Parts: sequence; C-alpha cells; structure tokens
Amino acid sequence: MYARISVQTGDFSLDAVINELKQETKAVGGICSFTGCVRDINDGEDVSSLFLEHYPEMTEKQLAKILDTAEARFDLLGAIVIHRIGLLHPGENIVLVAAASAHRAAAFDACHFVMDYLKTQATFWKQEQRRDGGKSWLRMRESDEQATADWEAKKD
Amino acid sequence: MYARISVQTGDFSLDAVINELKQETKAVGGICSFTGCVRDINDGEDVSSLFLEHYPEMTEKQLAKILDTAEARFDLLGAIVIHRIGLLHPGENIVLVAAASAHRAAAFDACHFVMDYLKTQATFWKQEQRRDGGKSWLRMRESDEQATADWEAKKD
Amino acid sequence: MIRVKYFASLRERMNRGEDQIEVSGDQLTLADVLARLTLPDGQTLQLLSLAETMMLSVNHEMVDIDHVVKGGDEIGIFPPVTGG
Amino acid sequence: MIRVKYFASLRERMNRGEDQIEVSGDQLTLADVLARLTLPDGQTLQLLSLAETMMLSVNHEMVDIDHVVKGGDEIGIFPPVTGG
Repeated sequence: MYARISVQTGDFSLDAVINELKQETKAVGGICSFTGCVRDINDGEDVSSLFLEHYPEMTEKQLAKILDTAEARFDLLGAIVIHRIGLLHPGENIVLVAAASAHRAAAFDACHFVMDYLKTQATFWKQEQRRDGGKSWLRMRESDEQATADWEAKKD
Repeated sequence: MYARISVQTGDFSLDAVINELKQETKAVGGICSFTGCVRDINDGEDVSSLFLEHYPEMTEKQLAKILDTAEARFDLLGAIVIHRIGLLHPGENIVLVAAASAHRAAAFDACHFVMDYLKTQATFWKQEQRRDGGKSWLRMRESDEQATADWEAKKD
Repeated sequence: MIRVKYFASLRERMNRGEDQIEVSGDQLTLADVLARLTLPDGQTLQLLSLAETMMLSVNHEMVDIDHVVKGGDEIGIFPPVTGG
Repeated sequence: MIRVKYFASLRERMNRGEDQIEVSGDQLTLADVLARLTLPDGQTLQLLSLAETMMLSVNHEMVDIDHVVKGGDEIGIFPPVTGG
C-alpha cells in the first residue's frame, strides 16, 4: 500500500492528494477523504484561533501505526494523512485523511477508522483562544473515546 | 442546508468544493468527500474507456431527493454532488460527493449514504469499452442494492 | 398522447430513443403500456420485463408497474442504474 | 539518566518542558518515576495522575503505568490527545 504522512505548518491541497493516490495505481476506484477545519464556535465559545502542539518524535510514529492497522483491516490501495501544527484560524484546514481503494465501502471505513484513531492516539493537542481573550486546552471528547472503542469491539 | 448538484462533462476541483462548503458557514468542523474514478480493470476486463449516459430531466431531480433525505436524516450543514457524463478514461474522475457537518460522524455517514443511494437511484448508466474492442453496459452490483437496503433497515 | 423514453442498453435494443402512444379514455397502467411496446423482434416490453429487471419512471419520478398513466405523461423505461 | 518530556497543559503546569532523572540499579516503573516528579506546588505527578487521566509513552510508544523503564529511555507524559 502507498502511504504518506506529513505533519506540517502549511496548508494542503486535496486535489494534489487525490492525484497522488491515483498516480500510484489505476486500480483505484474510489477515494474517501476527511478534511477537518477550525470552527468559529466550539462548545458555545467564540473561537478566535487554535494553537496546535504535538510531540515531534512520536506523532509520525503513531500515525504510521494507525495506517498499518488500517491496511491490515481494510482492502486499501493507499492512504495519506496530513496534520497541521501551529496557529490556525476559523475556516482553516487542520487535518486531512484520504484512503483509496478499488471499492467504496473499504475507502469509507478506512478513512473513518484512521480519523477516529488519530483523535485518540496521535500526539496532538489543541489550545483554543477565544474572542474574550481567554485560552484553554481542549479536553478529549467522550464521543471520541467511544468511537475508538466501537472499532475495537467490531474487530472480530 | 447549502446544497449544489451538477451533472457536467468537465472535471471538478475538490479544493474548490471544500472551499465552497466552508464559505457557507464557519460552523463546519469537517467535510467528508468521496471521489469515484475510472479503474483500468473491472471484473477482470481491461477497460479503455467508460461512456456515461443519463436521463437529463430526471437525474438532478433524483439527486435532489437523495440530498433531501440525507438532510432529514443527518446533522448536515451542506452537501455537493457532481457527476460527470460522456466519455471518460482510466484515472479520470466520475463522481464527487462532499458532505459538511459540525462533527465528523455525521459527515461520514451522510457522504456514504448519498453515494450508496446515488448508485441505485440516480439515472446514470455506464457503458464499458474494452481494450479488445468490445463494449458492454454495466449491470448494477448486488452489493450496491444491498448497501441501499442496509440504510433502509437502519432507518428506525 | 404519452411519450415513452428508453435509455442505455434498452435504447440500443429498441433501436430508438422514444415512442409516442395514444391513450383512449381507458385507465392505463404501466403494465398495459409495456404490453403495447415492442422490440424490433416483436417481443413486448411486458414479456422482457418478466425476464429482466427494468426501472420505470413517470414524469421523472420512479414508480411501480401498477402506476396509472394519463395523457401528457412522460414515461421512462430503463435498466437498473449504474452511475457513481 | 532518563529524559522526561511534558506536553500541552501539563507542560504549562510543570512550568518546564522536560526533566532528567537519575536511575539507580533498581527496577523502576513509570509509577515510581511519577512519584519522583513534582509540580511547582510540590504535588507529585503520581498524585495528579489519580485525579486526572494522563497518557504515558516510553521511546515514543504508548505504555501503561506499570511499564519498567531503563537508563537512556525517553518518557513522555501528557494529557489525553485532542488533534484531528
């Protein structure tokens, strides 16, 4: 399987990512992608920016492990994960996961799986800066923990 | 909900579609998209091209109905469906479905739902042209009928 | 008058893209309409529909074979769709 | 020598990005390491970890609190991740 992981400050192009996955093999029938972006309101608070911190030596290792698990579990031809770090504003892209397969169900499942595990396993942290000047580190959502637990339960 | 449907001969840009959905509201937290493209091999046959025919007055009406159903069922902020018609070659894009939501699970589910219903309800037909010169109209896959049936069963 | 449109493999087998049929005062279902339409070999679409799945639309909405049609309707007859 | 790195809210609360601790010949678990590390108010990380979930890594792999560490290891201590 073709795989690429990037942790970067700059933005990404989804068209370039789709083309990259299609270049690898003409057997690709479908690519599912998820683009996560900064919302202007989170849990009722007006967000002015998000600061993304990560654990440099660890993050790519964790993401590679998630892609390995996805490759073993789904019928994948390729996958790309791009995650931005640093200061981001409402409307800006944070993360991209794209999964290519011969058939669509595997592409959807693998992309969703990688996003769900990224949320609970990849060493990124978000600090929210609000319009009122306040700052706070976000907490992991219970729904994110549940999503990973659901995949674990479905494993067999 | 913001919605746009296009049946067109030309290609599309996923980056433009993502930006279009994000323009509508800064409440968008995630966009799930599916890009379907022409494979070079289908059911063991070498494909040289696909010809896409549709029922002009009916197709957009069917697609709008699918988006209405998705809007009623999922927590969506916007959705775009683009489907190409005419002659397409291996590696070229055929279809794009993009669904935007505040949270990722709704975006994944809605995008998958729209793709599954498009496969069994939207009036498009593919004629495959093979390297050996043969041509044949593709048949609906049982797995596609099953996918729609699964969503119907999950409705309640 | 009712306009009937054919698509994809059915259009090719009919060797034409559409037909027009006259409607009398009688109630006509789509099954009745299919009995009046014939392939170049003389076989009716009603007979063909027993052997192969066909999808039916009236005025661009999917309908069942017992749907009642009226003058001015546009009927679509086509094989299962294969887009996406 | 073991290097310990803190991230995000824990880094801010520790008021430092990392610590280094000496290891004797004894077997040391991560629980033992947490007992040796203190917040500016004197509270140990072991005590804090009873009140708040902390994630632990050794040499960039997630591990449990009973994991045994050795000289040269790099330990990461951080709150639950919130990327994506």
